[in-house]
Amino acid sequence: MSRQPVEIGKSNRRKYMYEKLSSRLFQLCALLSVISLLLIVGFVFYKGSLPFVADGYSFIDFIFGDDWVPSEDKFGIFPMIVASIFATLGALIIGVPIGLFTAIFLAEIAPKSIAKIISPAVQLLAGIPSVLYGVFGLAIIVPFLQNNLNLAKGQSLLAVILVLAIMMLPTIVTVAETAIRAVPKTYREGSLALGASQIGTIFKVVVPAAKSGIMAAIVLGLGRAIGETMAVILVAGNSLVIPTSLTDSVRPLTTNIALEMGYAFGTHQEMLFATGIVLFSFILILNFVLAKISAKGGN
Amino acid sequence: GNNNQETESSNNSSDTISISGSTSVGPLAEKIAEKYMEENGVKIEINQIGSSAGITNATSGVSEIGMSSRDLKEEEKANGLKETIIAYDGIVVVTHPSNKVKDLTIEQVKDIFTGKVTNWKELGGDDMEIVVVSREDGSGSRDAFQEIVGYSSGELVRSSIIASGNGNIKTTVATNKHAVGFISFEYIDPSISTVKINGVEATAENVLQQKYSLSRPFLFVHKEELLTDAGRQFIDYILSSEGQAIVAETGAIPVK
Amino acid sequence: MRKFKDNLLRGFLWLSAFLTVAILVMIVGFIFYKGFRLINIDFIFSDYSPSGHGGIWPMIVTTIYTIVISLIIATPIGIFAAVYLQEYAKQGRLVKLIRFATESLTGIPSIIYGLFGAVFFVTTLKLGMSIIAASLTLTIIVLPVIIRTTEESLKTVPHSYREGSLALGTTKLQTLYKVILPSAMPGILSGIILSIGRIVGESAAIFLTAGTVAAMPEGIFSSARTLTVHSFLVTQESGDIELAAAVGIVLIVIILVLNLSATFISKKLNKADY
Amino acid sequence: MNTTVVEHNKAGKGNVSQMNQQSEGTIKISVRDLDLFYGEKQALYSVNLDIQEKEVTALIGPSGCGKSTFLRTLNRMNDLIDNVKINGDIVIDNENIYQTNDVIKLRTKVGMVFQKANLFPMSIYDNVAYGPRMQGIKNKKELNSIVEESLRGAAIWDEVKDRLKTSALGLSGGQQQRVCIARAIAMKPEIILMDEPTSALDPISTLKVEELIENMKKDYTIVIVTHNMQQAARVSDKTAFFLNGEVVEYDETSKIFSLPSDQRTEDYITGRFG
Amino acid sequence: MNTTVVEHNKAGKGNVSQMNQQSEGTIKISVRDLDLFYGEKQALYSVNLDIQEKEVTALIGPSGCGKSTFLRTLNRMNDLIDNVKINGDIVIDNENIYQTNDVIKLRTKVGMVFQKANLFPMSIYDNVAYGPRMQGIKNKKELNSIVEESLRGAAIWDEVKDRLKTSALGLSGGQQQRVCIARAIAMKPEIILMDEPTSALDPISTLKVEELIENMKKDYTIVIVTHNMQQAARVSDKTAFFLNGEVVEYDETSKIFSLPSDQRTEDYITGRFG
Ligand SMILES: Nc1ncnc2c1ncn2[C@@H]1O[C@H](COP(=O)(O)OP(=O)(O)OP(=O)(O)O)[C@@H](O)[C@H]1O
Ligand SMILES: Nc1ncnc2c1ncn2[C@@H]1O[C@H](COP(=O)(O)OP(=O)(O)OP(=O)(O)O)[C@@H](O)[C@H]1O
Ligand SMILES: [Mg+2]
Ligand SMILES: [Mg+2]
Ligand SMILES: O=P([O-])([O-])[O-]
Repeated sequence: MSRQPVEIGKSNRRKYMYEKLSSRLFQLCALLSVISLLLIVGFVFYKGSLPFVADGYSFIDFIFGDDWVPSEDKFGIFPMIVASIFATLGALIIGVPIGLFTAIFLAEIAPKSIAKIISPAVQLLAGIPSVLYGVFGLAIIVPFLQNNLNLAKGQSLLAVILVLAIMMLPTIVTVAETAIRAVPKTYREGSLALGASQIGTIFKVVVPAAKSGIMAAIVLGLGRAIGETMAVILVAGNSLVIPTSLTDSVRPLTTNIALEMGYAFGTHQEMLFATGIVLFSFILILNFVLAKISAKGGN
Repeated sequence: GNNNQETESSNNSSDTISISGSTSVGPLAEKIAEKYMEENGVKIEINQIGSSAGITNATSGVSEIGMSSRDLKEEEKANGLKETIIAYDGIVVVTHPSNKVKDLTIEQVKDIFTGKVTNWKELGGDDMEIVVVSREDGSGSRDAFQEIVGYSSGELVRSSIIASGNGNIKTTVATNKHAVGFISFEYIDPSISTVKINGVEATAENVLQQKYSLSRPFLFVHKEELLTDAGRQFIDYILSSEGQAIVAETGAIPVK
Repeated sequence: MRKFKDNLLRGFLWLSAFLTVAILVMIVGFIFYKGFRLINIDFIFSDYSPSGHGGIWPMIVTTIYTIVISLIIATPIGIFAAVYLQEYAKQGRLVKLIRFATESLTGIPSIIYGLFGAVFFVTTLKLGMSIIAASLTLTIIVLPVIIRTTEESLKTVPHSYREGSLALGTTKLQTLYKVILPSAMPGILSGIILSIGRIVGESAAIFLTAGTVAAMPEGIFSSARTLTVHSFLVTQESGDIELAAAVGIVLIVIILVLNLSATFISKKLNKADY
Repeated sequence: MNTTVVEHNKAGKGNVSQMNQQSEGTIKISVRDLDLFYGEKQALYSVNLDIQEKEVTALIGPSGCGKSTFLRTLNRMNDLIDNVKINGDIVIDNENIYQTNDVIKLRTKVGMVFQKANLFPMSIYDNVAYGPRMQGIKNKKELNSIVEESLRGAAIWDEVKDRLKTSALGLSGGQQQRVCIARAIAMKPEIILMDEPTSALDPISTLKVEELIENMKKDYTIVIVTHNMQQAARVSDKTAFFLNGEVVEYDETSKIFSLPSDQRTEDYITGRFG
Repeated sequence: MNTTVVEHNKAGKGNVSQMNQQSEGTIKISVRDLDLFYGEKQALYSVNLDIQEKEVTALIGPSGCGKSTFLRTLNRMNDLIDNVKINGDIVIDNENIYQTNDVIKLRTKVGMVFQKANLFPMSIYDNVAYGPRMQGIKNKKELNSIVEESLRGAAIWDEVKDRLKTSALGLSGGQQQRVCIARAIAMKPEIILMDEPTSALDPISTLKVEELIENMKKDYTIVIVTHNMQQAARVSDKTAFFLNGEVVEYDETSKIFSLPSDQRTEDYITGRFG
């Protein structure tokens, strides 16, 4: 019996060519996105490291200094780091549960007719420019805090947390809802048939099964909130103090960049890029922690 | 054909003047340009992206003319930029309309912004905390304000609110009865109340008569080799009496 | 006790949904309340004028330009990249790393993307301040969103579909666009809708790359001002919240139309919507 | 051929002597005039059936005749489907299950094993402990013993005892099905519903499950849907033959397989070997 | 009991006369020394098997013995799984299928029906037309006739002819399985692999599929995995008994079921009725 290797059939040759081409194309796209993303990181890192590499500024002073007076060559971002940590954690603590619970509500509990109205409405919320969130914050939230907490100014860490939490809601709800809806029906049936309650089923089976998508929701929601600074500028107060209470006005790292970039020049501008590096590391750590938490939650 | 040509040439050709820079100068420049375009059929693109970005663009050639609301830094001048003062801008101290304090001395203003005075009652107002609102470091208004009032960025009271534009200061002050800040003349409206300095009202007239000291220049900057004839003609137009009349209309102060 | 816990959780679910809806209503209500007085045919369809309020038609056109161009570029690249990561690449360290990097980049403030775009697209690639430079910058901003949401929805497509198709002598590519992508459509769609939101909501990255020229753009190489940049500028510089809100109303309507058409198109693509 | 099988059955179980249905034992489930509609479409027509305690009742019939639908009415799993309308009564232990609000209690009492193994994406242990935990059992020792006992009961303990903490989805189809049974047993239900529990299994696993059913009969009332005539003949005491949503015949299994009184039953049973 | 079944088979098929395997007919598939590893774990051990053209070959054996794995090597579906390593040769029509790059041609020639019906979320028509379309057939008439012919071939035409354009997922399990077969036939393959194609079916559907297999034998070479001994006995000409990844015995079906030469085969077959 002859066992020769076989030529590819003529009619299929073109298919294999397409196959090869397309897989190259897909790879290229993945690379393209990675490259453009790396370019940005490279760009930020290059610009941001200049003051420390070329001009002899101390990185330690930069991180732990608490004076930020660019016109006097003082660049310390410690208060901003603290503010960023508090603001982000606060927003996560408020925004994630509300967002996830809303997603669960829409996917599992709400009558179809209601979900059909709310879901697109929430998606709509994702499209409102952050400036308007900021204006809303400034016109409604800030005076509300000011009057009800008896403060001299409502621009505060708390206002930032509220605005950020509101801004991450649409993304979290939309992505998480999609993920929860994708959980196979058999899981729900299996659980309910064991006499588990609807709520028990949701929290013990459905949500864990949608874990990966829920993580994506949190990461993307957080990204949206951190990435869009315009709203925060309006309600943070942007004071350069280390916050000791929720009512202190603060300047998170992102705001610092957006606030001063328009007028920054030379070292000042490079220091704003350096702020970007710190922010980037901060986000890396945060995502890493989130990934770890979710991995733990799975077991 | 015609349409295509225009599209291709929108960046650098002689019939479009591209200007970018300060968001404070921008509105004024836009208004003058609107009139100028009507009269001369030239196309002028104005981008309000901040003084530094404008200066950078003028240096790199992305724009023909840069707008700045602050003076050029030494390094920037070293790049061969030339500056033209096209107008002056008055700066006014503003408070919440309910605030009883309507007149301050320069000293008092300084005490407020450096945190020596922290309660309005020390200035003859109600017994309430003062909330200072300032612009961001690098802002032209802030540079000028600090220089004239006589304090440095390092002395600015730490807990002051930093707002990123005239509009933001105005909104912040208008919604907080504790607040005090400063804005350009052009943005004065009934939502806030203006404060006299040393008894002098903040008006263009008083600035011109040098009775009111809080003002700063608006600049156009360019590189000689990048400036087109059309660009030069536009600068000349602004400086002409016709152009300066528009400056006055907008609430800014004409260069004499 | 268990009943109590169940009821407590159920209460939270209702409460959260209620809060979300309340916030939604408050924000949209605020925008409409502040802005509706300025809305009229003239405001929407006439040219902008720096003296007096003028219309916002040029900004509407510019906004639509940026959305369309960014999506035309970002959607295929994002989906293909996700397809590569999920269907082609060996699931290993590298893929994990890429994924981690993509995620982390979602958190970079858009102003930094804007600066990057200003240096790279505007100056280095000599595109000038233009709609195309802004759209390319926006493309990079929304890529992670599209990649991640597409990946998640690819994960939920049953393995048996892939097997079933390949066993019929089809190529991976055929399987992909005939079976896998259509099944993944809901997730991809929500990614696109979120991207529209991000594009529309963006201001910092756009004004550094497209500029703020308030005239009707002649083409994609023109410098121009989007609606959001407009509302940003009026908020920041003149503090005219009514105008900013009026622009917001127009934006909300545009987004509504876009979201609905995205849903419609995806249903069409998905021919039979089973 | 037909006769051969029944002969075997008779010999194996010797329950030919039970001649009259409903004449002895306690009635555990009583179904009266049950109609079920999916939207407009009627799937069950006036079903009447009394199911004896601690017996095995088999439901047979061609595909789409309503066996699964009927089975799911017994623990109200049909509640999960939109637009299902039910008329008639189902009484379990003197309680009309469609007049109670406590579906949870009902489902705790009436366990179910699905046709396709549907283990959760958790460890084997967690799968089996799921139900008891939901009942509020937290004690480690107690859980351990429930899990072991249930897995033993489902004749799968030896195969999995060393990998209790690994994912249940890594098991073979047959193993998964038995873990599903263990999961149901762990609830200590009184009634167990099984929807074609062995259709995915090899003969050895099938045999094990059948032995299991035989053993469980001592403690549980079992209702089983099967396509396998021999299986019905081997394991069940009573058999109901469904056709187009109606119960055509319901009687002692031995009777159904030897002397069906309805021509359609006979056609169906002999059709198997046509 | 055992004998009874084989008697039936003998009577039904009358192929007792074929005594020597490989002595007549053409060999369609020739498997030599096939080892297969999932990562470290070996799943097939030196499998040797010659499969005759236009015959039905049944693969039987306990769960996890490697039947599916073996079946999937014949159309290289194992390529989809990471870390699979294969040694040995499989020659189909004188072509070594592991030395060709043209998997598409191979899979077009070797159709497959899976254990779980895996129809795509499209209409019935689109499911069946899927393969031909992917082969480039666009002509409406041609497609229509292929679809009708295939559905008729799979004995499902009458049941679905009025709802060809509705979702295939709305069909009952048995109907879905037959549409899967139709989908495979539509490709006009030469060999059809079936992995427990009737395990989810009721007797009538099973019977229909078995009749189908009987008919298809005229045109196709069929390899079928089944857990159902009777089915193997009824439909196949040759039977291979797998155990722990090895072929323990391979012979005429009649021989395997009446006079297995290996003790383990006998144990397995009789174990069914233990
Ligand atoms: N969710 C549903 N919506 C509408 N019709 C349904 C639904 N579920 C089942 N049906 C229909 O109800 C009838 C009975 O279905 P059921 O699943 O009870 O059949 P079955 O006897 O279990 O069949 P099989 O042996 O194939 O599992 C069928 O005609 C089926 O198409
Ligand atoms: N993807 C895989 N990775 C690792 N091991 C696998 C994989 N698929 C199958 N196996 C193992 O290979 C062996 C053979 O599996 P296979 O699916 O071929 O069995 P089978 O005879 O078809 O069983 P069944 O009758 O239960 O379908 C089993 O031990 C199984 O656990
Ligand atoms: Mg069923
Ligand atoms: Mg198998
Ligand atoms: O925005 P300014 O630079 O004019 O303060």
